[in-house]
Amino acid sequence: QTVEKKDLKLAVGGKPLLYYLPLTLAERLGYFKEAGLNVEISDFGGGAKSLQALIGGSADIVTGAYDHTIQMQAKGQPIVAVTQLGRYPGIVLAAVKRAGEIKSIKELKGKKIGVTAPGSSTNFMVNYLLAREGMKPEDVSFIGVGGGPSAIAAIKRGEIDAIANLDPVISQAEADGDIAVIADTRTEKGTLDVYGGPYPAAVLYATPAFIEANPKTTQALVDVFVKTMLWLNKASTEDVLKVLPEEYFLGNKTLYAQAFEHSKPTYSPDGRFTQEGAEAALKVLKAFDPAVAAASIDLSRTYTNRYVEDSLKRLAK
Amino acid sequence: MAEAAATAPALLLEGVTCTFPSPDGRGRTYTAVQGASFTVADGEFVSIVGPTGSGKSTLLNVAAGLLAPSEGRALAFGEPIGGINRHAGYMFQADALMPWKSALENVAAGLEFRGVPRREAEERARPWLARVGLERFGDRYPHQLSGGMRKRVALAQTLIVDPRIVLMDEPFSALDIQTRQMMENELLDLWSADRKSVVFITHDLEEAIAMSDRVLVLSAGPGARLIGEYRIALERPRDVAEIRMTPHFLDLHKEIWGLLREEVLKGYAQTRLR
Amino acid sequence: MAEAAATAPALLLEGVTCTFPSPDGRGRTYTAVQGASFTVADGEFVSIVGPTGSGKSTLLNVAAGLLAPSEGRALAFGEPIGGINRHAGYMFQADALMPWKSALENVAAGLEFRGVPRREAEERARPWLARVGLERFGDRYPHQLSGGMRKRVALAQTLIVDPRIVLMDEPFSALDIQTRQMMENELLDLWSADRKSVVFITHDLEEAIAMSDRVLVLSAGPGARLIGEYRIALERPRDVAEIRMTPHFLDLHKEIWGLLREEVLKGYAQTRLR
Amino acid sequence: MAAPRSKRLPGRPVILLLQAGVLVGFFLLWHVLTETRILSPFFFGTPLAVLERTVKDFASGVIWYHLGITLLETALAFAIGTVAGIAFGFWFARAPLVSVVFDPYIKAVNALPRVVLAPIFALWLGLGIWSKVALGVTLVFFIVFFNVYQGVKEVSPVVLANARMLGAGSRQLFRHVYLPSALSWVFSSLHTAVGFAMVGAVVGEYLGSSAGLGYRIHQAEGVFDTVGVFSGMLVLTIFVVVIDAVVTLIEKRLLHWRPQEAHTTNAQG
Amino acid sequence: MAAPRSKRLPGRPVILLLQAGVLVGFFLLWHVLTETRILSPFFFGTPLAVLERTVKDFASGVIWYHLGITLLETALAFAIGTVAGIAFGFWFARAPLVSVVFDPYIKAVNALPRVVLAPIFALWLGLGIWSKVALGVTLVFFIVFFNVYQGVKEVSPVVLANARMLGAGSRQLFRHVYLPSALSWVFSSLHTAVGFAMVGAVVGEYLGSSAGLGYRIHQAEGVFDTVGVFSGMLVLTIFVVVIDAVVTLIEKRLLHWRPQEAHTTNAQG
Ligand SMILES: Nc1ncnc2c1ncn2[C@@H]1O[C@H](COP(=O)(O)OP(=O)(O)OP(=O)(O)O)[C@@H](O)[C@H]1O
Ligand SMILES: Nc1ncnc2c1ncn2[C@@H]1O[C@H](COP(=O)(O)OP(=O)(O)OP(=O)(O)O)[C@@H](O)[C@H]1O
Ligand SMILES: [Mg+2]
Ligand SMILES: [Mg+2]
Repeated sequence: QTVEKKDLKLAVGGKPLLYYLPLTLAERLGYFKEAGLNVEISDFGGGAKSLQALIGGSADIVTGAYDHTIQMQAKGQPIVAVTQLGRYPGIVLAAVKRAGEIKSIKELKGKKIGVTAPGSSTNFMVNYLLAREGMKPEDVSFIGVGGGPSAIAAIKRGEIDAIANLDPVISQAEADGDIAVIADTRTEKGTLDVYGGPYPAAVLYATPAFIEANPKTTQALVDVFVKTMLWLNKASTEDVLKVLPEEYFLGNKTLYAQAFEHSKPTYSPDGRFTQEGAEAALKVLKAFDPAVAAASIDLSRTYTNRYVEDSLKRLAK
Repeated sequence: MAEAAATAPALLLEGVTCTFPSPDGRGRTYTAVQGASFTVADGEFVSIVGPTGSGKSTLLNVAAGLLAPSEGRALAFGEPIGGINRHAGYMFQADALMPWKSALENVAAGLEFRGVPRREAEERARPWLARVGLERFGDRYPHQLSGGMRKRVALAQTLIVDPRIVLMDEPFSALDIQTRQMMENELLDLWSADRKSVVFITHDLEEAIAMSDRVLVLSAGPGARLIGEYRIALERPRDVAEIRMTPHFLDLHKEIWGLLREEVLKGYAQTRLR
Repeated sequence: MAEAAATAPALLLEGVTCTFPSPDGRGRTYTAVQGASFTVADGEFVSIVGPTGSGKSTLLNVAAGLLAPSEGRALAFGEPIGGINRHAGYMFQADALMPWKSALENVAAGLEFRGVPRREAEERARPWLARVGLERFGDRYPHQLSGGMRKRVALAQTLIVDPRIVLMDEPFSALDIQTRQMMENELLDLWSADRKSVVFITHDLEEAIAMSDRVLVLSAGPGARLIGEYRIALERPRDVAEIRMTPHFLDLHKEIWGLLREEVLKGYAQTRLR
Repeated sequence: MAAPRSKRLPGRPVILLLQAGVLVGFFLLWHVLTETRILSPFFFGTPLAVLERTVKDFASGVIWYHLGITLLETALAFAIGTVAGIAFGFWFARAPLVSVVFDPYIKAVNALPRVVLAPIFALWLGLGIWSKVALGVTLVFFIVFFNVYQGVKEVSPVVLANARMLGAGSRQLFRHVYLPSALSWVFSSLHTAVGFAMVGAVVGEYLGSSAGLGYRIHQAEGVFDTVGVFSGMLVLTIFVVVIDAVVTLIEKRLLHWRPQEAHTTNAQG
Repeated sequence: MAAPRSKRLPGRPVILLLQAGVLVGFFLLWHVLTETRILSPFFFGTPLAVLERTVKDFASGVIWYHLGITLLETALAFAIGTVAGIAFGFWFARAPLVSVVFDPYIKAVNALPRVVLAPIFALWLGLGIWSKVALGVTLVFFIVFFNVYQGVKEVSPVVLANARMLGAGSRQLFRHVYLPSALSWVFSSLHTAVGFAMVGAVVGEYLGSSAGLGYRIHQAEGVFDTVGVFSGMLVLTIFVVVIDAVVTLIEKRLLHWRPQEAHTTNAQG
């Protein structure tokens, strides 16, 4: 099988994040090479920047949040998700212990909540939870704390009363005993509790133009990721740690293992999208992104299961 | 045009008035020179004497094209001086050597600016340095030279490019008398060889008389005017040391001195408190 | 200590040799002054004459404590000069006014540095400006003054702080003769009033003789030495203009002149090509 | 001693007109390029939308709070960085041993990427304005420092020696010689530093904060609101130009002694 | 005309010793503070671990590739920014109308937060080294530009007039007067600019790249590998010091004419 385009530029916003673990696994397992692809992975400071690289044409494909596909359709810049890497967002809302006891969403009123960045999915998640309790985003104040050591610093200084963040920040803070979880979308139950359905997280997306022009390449890429998802589904923690580059747990290996175990359920078992997941995402975005609210979104153009199904047919033998 | 230039004087200043804005940029202005008119014929050696601060350097700046007069006009060889006076070489009163060039490079600069290759320019600069008695100091930077040495470098720097008009602002005041006389003779030699026009500012009246065809006397400022003009009818070639003893010289000296002395005292009385 | 200071000379230079590193930092060095020794008694007025570039300014820098000699020692009132010579005021050969201060502020600076409040310092500076004939130019910045005016500001600046030793490097060379004589007389008045020690560099031998108690003659460089010392036994107070006509003056002038002339020619021959 | 400007500058109104012309030209170019899709509006917004948004933000007043915070941070970063830069610059220039020994370290610290330091600042100084100020200070300080250091070294040796002979102690040398002499260096660095102070503040906000223009820009970027991003930058630049005008005003006042090309009044030349 | 240094500097070995002392002291302090948990090792790493990691990275050779890329970007940003800064600085200083009209815009552009511009650079220049170079250039350019602009204006009017009277055309004025006179300004700005060139490169990598030290630092930060972050910064600073030493060397050569405090040989004073 020959692909149209061998040399590909893939953009990602924070490669070492557990959110994008399948990408690193695919790379380390050598699946790209096996498929005859030469993928250069560029790592960006955030999901928004990797998306911009795609729109600007400097990247061919992106592993990023599914939300982007809806947001971009609203902006008239269609992009299509071709396979899913994560089925639960993995966002955790937790109370910072130093700042006092917070058990329910209602108690957040008037508090300072740390999110990775204003306008990010962590921000939307909190917004959504607030809305369910009949509160408005203005009832709390959001502080962007980033997704790295600066988030830990904010927790340690007690500058925020609650935090909505991802792993490994959450696992680190949990391990230090600094936070108490309020809502956890790393599990099916937590995700259903929050969103009322599965919520697609990390996906592989590209522009329709790219997919149209390079169907074989797209298929090959999807093959790689589906194969990775299947591998991950069966792998043990040790298997995964063995594959990953050493740098990833130079900070603290046990922490990394812990964080991985927490996150394991979030990975999609097979790469398939579901319509309810897409609808959940749209519902959330409509509530808080004015551009999305104003647009009429055709969800069927935001994702396609075509390539996944094809892959599964061949791979799940 | 060429004819006009041939008959036109090398320098012609007519009714030149120079008014400076006041130090703080507004308020009172200061008129240094008022209605000065004089000509310098082609090949003539003219000295300007006058009390300190009267406006001699200001006049030279006008002649060099570095300063546009508030009123009046300045012509070089019949053409109005707009911007730099391309016919003139100017030896400044203040230190004006390029501090980043050695003495030799400073002397060679004018040639280099005229497109002479660096090597050749420096070769041609060497005899000039020797002429001003500094051949062993070619590699010194200006700050490594004594005050008098810097002046001599500036002299060579100005003369090497062979300007048709030479403007000199107190060129020899930092030199001892002997060196000074040598330089004076050197200058006269050069001048008589190809009859440049020279405007020469000095505080040494004897020097002015000994060197010049004509001596102009500037009154004390503010509003300095030209108040005297003396034709020096001493025969040439002259030796500046010997000529000082001739009776004609002494007469002239006495006459100009009297005028000058009065001027200075007047100017001094104007500015002095007690 | 106080006794020692009372009997010790104001300045004592002993075997002072000044060798400068070569321009490029390595290679040949240049010895400007070689083994110069002289004293200046308390209250004495000493002039130094010598060919240009011989090392007069260098000696003054040593006396001011601005330059440490390569060999020999320098004492002021019996104490070795380490760092700045606190007893001395120094009028530099080059322009040394602070360009960001007006003439008045420049004159007042020394007082301000000594802790006099700004207002008072300027009040006290005003008569000094008048003394040098610049009372109407107090608000000018140095670049707005003529060369001679800047020199006069520097003179007032140096003298206002009333130093016990006054070092002057060609203070009057940029002035016309009349202004110059006034300044000379002014300086002599001041000097005779409280008998400072003065070291005075000039190229004008007449000036040197007219002003001084003693004239030192420096030989031509490199390795300039003190080759002559003349006591000027003219009565005081003197008027610099009148004294030039006395026979004793003329004798002295002739004598020193002869020595100097020879020196200059020698030095010139050393450095000159043709 | 005197060099007339080859051409006299036109009057103030003409200059303002030309400046406005440049601005209008720029917006026009932007408009045409985005209208014709040569530049994608997704990345560059459109000038009309940006202007409209900016006006709306000011009219509705929401921007003032954020602007106030950013300006406060900028001012603090600028002030602290400048004072520290001047103080250290002078100290280093006057203490050769200190300067020689610390020289490589100063340069090394200058090369640290500030973005990476943000978590440490956040840890030490919290998420409030001070961590942003710190970021700005680390940018401003070095620019000012190096220029002051050089400026002090460029002091004319003769003028310096003269002041010393006049009895100036090291304090007075500082006030009467080093400082005025180095002032043009200081101001040159301040013109760069103003911009960098603002950059520091905004980047700090961008990396983590709850208010300020950087926060707003980041927020707009998060929802791919290019118009919001550019509107934020527009507001930024307007205010930096204002601050810089103040610096220039002070500069003109303090450096009025500067020898300029001499000129006479009413010269026709 | 001559001011001896109040104290002579000690010899080169002593200075190197002192510098090493400062370094050791710094590491010791760091060690003690992290050992005693006054500074949390989570945020500050420990010096031993950082040194060990750095040595290991060099020994295993993985760092060379990334270092090479970063150095290339730095060098390019430095070179382009410097040349452009000098060229524009001179042009603006010599064309007063241009400078007066564009002045506010230059200052405005200087205040744009580069972090926000990163996507636009990526859009125009791709994800390779050039978008990082562009980021560095926007930092370096302004620093050099403002200093050159000021430096040209500081040229002594007398020296300038002299050169013009000697017949220097505008090209020669540039080469023989403006350039040498402004050189100390240029070098002062270069010392700052070297650091900022590296900052630009690293921040560019940090914001989006597939290689380079900034990339490595970003990766390390993402997995809370503080030691890796600091090791990256250590490597950075070492190399910036090396580059700066080269600049200093060139500076010494080009500015050897500079009037220094006069001194005699073998002076005991
Ligand atoms: N740029 C300027 N701004 C204001 N005033 C000036 C400027 N240049 C010169 N002047 C004033 O003009 C007058 C004449 O100055 P000029 O330098 O021509 O004198 P001068 O005759 O050369 O004196 P000197 O013999 O002392 O050199 C002085 O009073 C001076 O203060
Ligand atoms: N910093 C320096 N480096 C090297 N050589 C120097 C330095 N300063 C002075 N010289 C040299 O020392 C010699 C004496 O200089 P000095 O300035 O003392 O002469 P001077 O007697 O004052 O001459 P003038 O009458 O011309 O002022 C000169 O040859 C000069 O080149
Ligand atoms: Mg003059
Ligand atoms: Mg001298």
